[in-house]
Amino acid sequence: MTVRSMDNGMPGRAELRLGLGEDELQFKASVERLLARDYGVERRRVALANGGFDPDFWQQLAELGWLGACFPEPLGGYGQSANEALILLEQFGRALVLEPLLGAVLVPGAALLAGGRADAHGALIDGLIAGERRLALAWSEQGRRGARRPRLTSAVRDQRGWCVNGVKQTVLNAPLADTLLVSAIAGEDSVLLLVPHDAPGVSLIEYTTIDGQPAADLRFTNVVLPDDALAAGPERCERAMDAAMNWGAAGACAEALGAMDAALELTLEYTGTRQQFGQKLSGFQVIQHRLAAMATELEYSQALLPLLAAHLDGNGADRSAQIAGIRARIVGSARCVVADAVQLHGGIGVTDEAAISHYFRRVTALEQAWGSARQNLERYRQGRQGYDPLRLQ
Amino acid sequence: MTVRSMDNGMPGRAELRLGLGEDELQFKASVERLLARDYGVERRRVALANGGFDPDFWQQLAELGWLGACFPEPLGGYGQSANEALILLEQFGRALVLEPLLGAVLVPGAALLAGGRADAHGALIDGLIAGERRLALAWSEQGRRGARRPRLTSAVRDQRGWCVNGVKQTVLNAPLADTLLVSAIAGEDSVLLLVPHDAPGVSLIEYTTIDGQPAADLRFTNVVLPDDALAAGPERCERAMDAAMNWGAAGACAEALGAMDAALELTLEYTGTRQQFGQKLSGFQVIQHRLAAMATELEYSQALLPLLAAHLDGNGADRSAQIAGIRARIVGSARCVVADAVQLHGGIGVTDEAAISHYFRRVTALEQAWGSARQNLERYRQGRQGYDPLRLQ
Amino acid sequence: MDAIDTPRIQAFRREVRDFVAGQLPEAIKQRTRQGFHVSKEDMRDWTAILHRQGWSAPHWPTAYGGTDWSPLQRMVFDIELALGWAPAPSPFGLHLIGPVIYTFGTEQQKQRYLPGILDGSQFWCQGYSEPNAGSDLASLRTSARRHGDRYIVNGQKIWTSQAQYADMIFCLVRTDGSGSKQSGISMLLIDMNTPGVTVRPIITQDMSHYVNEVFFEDVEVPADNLIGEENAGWRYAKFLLENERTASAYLPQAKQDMNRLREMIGALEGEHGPLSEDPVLDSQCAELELELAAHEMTIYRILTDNARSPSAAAASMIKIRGARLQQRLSSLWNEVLGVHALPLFTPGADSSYGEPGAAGAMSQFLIRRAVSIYGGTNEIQHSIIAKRGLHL
Amino acid sequence: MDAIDTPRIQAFRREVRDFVAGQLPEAIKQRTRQGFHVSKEDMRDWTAILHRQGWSAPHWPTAYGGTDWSPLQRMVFDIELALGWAPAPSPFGLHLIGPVIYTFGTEQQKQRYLPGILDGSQFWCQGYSEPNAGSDLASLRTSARRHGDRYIVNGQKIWTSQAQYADMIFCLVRTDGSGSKQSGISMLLIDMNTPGVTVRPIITQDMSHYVNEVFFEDVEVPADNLIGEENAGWRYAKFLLENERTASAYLPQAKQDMNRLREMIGALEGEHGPLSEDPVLDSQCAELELELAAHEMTIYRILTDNARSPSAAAASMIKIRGARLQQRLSSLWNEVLGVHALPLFTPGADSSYGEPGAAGAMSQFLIRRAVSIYGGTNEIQHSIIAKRGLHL
Repeated sequence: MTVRSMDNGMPGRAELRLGLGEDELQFKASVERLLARDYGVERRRVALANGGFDPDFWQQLAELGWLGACFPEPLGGYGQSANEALILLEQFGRALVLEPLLGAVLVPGAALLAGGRADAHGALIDGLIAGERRLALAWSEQGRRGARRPRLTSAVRDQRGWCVNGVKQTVLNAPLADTLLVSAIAGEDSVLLLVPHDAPGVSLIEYTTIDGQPAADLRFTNVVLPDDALAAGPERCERAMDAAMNWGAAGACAEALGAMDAALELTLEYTGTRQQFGQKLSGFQVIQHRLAAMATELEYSQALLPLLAAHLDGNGADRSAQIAGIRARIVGSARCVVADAVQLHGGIGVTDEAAISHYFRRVTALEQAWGSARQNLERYRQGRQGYDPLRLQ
Repeated sequence: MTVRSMDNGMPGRAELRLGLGEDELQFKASVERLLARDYGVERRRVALANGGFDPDFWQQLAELGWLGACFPEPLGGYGQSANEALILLEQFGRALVLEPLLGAVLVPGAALLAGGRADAHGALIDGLIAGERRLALAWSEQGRRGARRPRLTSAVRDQRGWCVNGVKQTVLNAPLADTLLVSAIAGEDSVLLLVPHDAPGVSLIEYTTIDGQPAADLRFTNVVLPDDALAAGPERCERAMDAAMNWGAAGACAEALGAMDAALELTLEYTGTRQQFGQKLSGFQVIQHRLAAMATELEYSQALLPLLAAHLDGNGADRSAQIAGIRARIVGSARCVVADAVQLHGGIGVTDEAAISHYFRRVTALEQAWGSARQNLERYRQGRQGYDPLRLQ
Repeated sequence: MDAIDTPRIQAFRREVRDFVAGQLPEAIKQRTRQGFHVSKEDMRDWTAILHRQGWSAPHWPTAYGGTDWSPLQRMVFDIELALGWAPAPSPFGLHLIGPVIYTFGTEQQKQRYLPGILDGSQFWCQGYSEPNAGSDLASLRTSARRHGDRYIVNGQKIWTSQAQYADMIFCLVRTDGSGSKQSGISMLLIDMNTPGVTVRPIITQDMSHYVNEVFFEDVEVPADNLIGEENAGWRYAKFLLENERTASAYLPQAKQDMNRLREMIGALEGEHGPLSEDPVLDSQCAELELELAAHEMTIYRILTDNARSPSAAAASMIKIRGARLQQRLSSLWNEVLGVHALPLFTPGADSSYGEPGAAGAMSQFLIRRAVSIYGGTNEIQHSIIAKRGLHL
Repeated sequence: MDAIDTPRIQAFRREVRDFVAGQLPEAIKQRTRQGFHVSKEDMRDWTAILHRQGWSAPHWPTAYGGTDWSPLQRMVFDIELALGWAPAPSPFGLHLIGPVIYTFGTEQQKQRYLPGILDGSQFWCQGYSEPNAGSDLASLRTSARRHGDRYIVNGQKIWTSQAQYADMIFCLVRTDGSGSKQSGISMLLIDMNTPGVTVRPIITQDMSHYVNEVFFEDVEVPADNLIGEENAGWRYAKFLLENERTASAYLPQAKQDMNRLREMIGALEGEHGPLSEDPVLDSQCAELELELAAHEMTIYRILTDNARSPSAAAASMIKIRGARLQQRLSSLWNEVLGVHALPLFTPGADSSYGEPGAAGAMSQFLIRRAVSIYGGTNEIQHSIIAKRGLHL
């Protein structure tokens, strides 16, 4: 990661690159190729019907080494910067890939790395990269919105190790994970613990989210874990959660960008075909201008992706706030674009059968999972240092 | 004033009437008639060139008894409720009347009435009603936005009476007023004092505002006033300022409603005439939809006027907050409508010559003078009791 | 000089409120409150309860079992029902075809159909849109050819809500293809059990089944089931649309939504304490409260003929804004729920997972993308305002 | 893989910044800072200073006195000038007609006109719009008939900025009325001192004089003043528009505006303490900061050919958004100033009344209603995006 610090000490983000490098362009092309060839509507439909996951596809990702692109080299991955992961996610968003690269690998992976005990969990990371293991970050609790500090899940340390009790609610991807990364309150502090899915005392109520992801409510009853289940101790837990949430927020933006792009394309196609009052919908001036506004939103949102990457790779004190700000701008746009896309499709747009409705649901889920535009704007407002997210001056 | 209190004790506003009564309809018609006949573009232009005021017109208003419509009967006026004043102001807004009914009579009048010493100032009120006297509320201070508590103007009481020192800035209508109603800090408290324009120690720097109103920065240097210059003592000053500000906020809304209506009319006229690309502007679908949206904003804004009147006439504990809320909604709309009106006029819309630009400037001034949509929304948010401005339940 | 808070109206409001509190079965109330889609049985049962009070069709003339309430009073009634978490009755009989039947129908049609609508026992659906006649409704192609005392109907309707429940469908059909698009249309009442009628579900993005395609293949319909005159169907269709010009404003719904929002906010906490103390969320609520107030006042002005715009234009305005309010309010539920908004509502589930009420709320959020589309898209409504309000 | 913060660019940024800090006369700086409209003299003097450094026309080829800076570098240059409160030079010579002359002009035209543009001594204005040819520019009617070695020009131009200062005007004129609207247009360079040229001021709503009507009554123009070929003027006009595709994005302006906003916020207090601590205002600022960041990133992507949209469409996007930013930023000044925003700026006044800088800010707010109109209205820009970006 290239983190440059200018002489005024300001940026705290990596170099701001406006395009992709040669390697990145090749990587992007190969992702596009694979998805176009192997990830069609039919395969997705089958996966949807089978709990939202296609193990063969996941294995394919691992074999291509793409899961490793999300981890830095010293840990066995080959990720150079945030760019590879964002490229992957953008293309996944465009192709509406169900499989939880972000939720099962990147987000918990970021927490592991920032938790400071990654060395102790080398086998787990190897397993993630090999596609043999999957994690889910269990942080959200009943009656609490976006509250990152655990309260309803506790961990007590005694001679046996850790004993976990409590509940988590609406945990995305939990049914797919062999191990849950659980935030718990430990006395005055918080910790992150690795809880095997099948540990005695763990129970799940499983269900599906609006975009076809498996999810669950979790209950922990006297779940006993060894000492080395610790992924982030009290002194690193907040940092680990921030890293995870930053990746969730940012990665979801990349997916939303891909989804917006596809949504615009679908809408252009539909309005260019559908006839009303004796002409194509796209012949109406009002429709044309709406499509132009959607294209503008997309252009402006895509332009922020390099900035997001630079902040993800950076070490600025207000990194979380900067990511939140960019997220606010992108998810706000994405929400408008997919809503307009549905509107321009008319009745067909709200049916399950129409591809556009899947984009709408996906973008909605990407916003809900990691904080709305307004919530992120407020996070930016309160946490930013300086008034220029680009930090060029 | 009819203030009904329901058995659950909630409303604190007057009866919510959806239309005007017979008397009010007649009054409105007579105002419309007079303005159509006597307040043309030419007369306004002359008044603009002469300091923004036409004394003959003002005298006419007084003779018609319209200035009295703004004061309750016991004080020599014949105002029954807020409605008469709002009707007048709405029509003034539509005709773009320059003369400061709101600033020179209603706002300071409201402060006088709420200040609790109206009886002591009967001659002044008689003079206001007769059109012989005019007030200006001097409250705004340098470097302070919307701050109602005075800080830079002080009043000290001694054996001679009151001694006033300090400055006020951007005082609307001050050049037209024979007497200034000045907020001043008196020890820990605030007071409102009546300061003759020509009292020794008063100096003005006069200028014009963007909508052609005379205004001034004021300086008071050891201005000595008799005891009975007091318009609101410490215990009533805040209430008097609130009453004045509520009238300013609400009255400006009525003017803005009239201005929006006229702006839409002018724009319909212009776009129905102006040709581009071989057809009338109003033939383009995008323009039609924009005009439809403007008409919708206007309809929705006008609908709030009765609610504004009911809160003005009411005695609810959160009356100021409710008025602020309605104001937020109306001035937000008005700002959009006049901006769209200018946009649809194209180049001509930003010239001094075009009537529409005067409406734009007027609506801008009405927003600036009494708080923006955002500021008022926040005031509503913080001060409201209950979540239903209508209070019907 | 109509007032909306006269003692008479307030007393009426309380009467309705007490009625709902006393008569609405608790189980139905809880289902409505959780945002579940209203079932056929709940609609039927609640309509029957209202009917026993003489209140199932307040907008009908008393002669046909309605009331003499003013439009304002009827709106108050609808609002109180919604605020008491009563389910909305099926509109197709009570609000759409009922008034057409008692205005243009034959005596026989009135006797045959009105009672079942009034007591909630008979369900109707509306056969208007077709695959190539959506916004451009008049291009519909479903044909009805006269053969003696019967029509033979062939064609397809789409977006037919509640067709899976319905006993009857009222259909716009083409009886003459020679003149202008509007002139050859007729209105037929068709029994859904007639051979040749097929219903195919359309699953919407909330994974629920409200709407359908309805296919007609050589369906024989007695000529007695024609409404009014042949080829005059466009006129009845317009009457039907304009008959309830404020129904499309969703005011009762929006007020219910606002209560739901307040309940949700009261039940959750955010990162820095109770959500009810979150100023950013509160600011969004404040804005919507004021928007709702403007919407409500506009509707009351329309109902009392105090509005500025001609009624056709005003109806389009409140349709657009009502739809926007419904969409914005349900977005705010999402804002409040965060990740908890995401579970998919499974019809028939007892909601044992996730945040209470969340799945129903999300289901509403998803289906409400349709409110700015059906009954004339926002774009069509803007054109109506331009044409009929501004004469462009 | 272009980076915008390479050491080379950052060093260049500092070089420009130091230059402005050292060379911009304090009086000019203060006038710009207060938001006063830039006078002819300030434009002239500052252009001369830049010229001495070789920086008056960075976008011109070095052969004509320009630089070899990359587009990105030139944007950095423009931004640094704006942030240092340098006045914007007159664009008509440097940005509009200059490149046309060195690209399509004759040797004689180059020698005659380019030096005065470069050193700021000669002022130009642009004769495009006409009373009935605004958005629909190609319907222009000002005619030029050829008589031997002269053209005789008759007609009227409108919205001509700086015509009152200008020595020369470049004009689109109709030399052939027979073909399509676009095909009979030529571009002429006309000396403003020619008999028959009359300038009439148009006062804008900020009560200032920037724009004019220009009348031509039998104005004799040497045929040598024709640009390129007769009837090919539309081509040069398009070249001129597309030549500086990011100039219309107002990025330097927006960044200057943001600094002005921060200064204002720092100087005032509100009802509950310093305005810098007002969360509602701060939230509005935060939103605009992010919007500006997106705008800036989009422009850099365009400059480095990394944008998604075709360049003509992208240019329209940044024109629309840049205009909106300018309008929103100046609205925020008003938000900050409250009633203090209202004094009218009187040209020539020393601003001895009202809040410091307020009158200049309001003046900017008022005139900026025009930025979404001139150079192609927002509506026209949307149509361009639809056509050239989406191929509709």
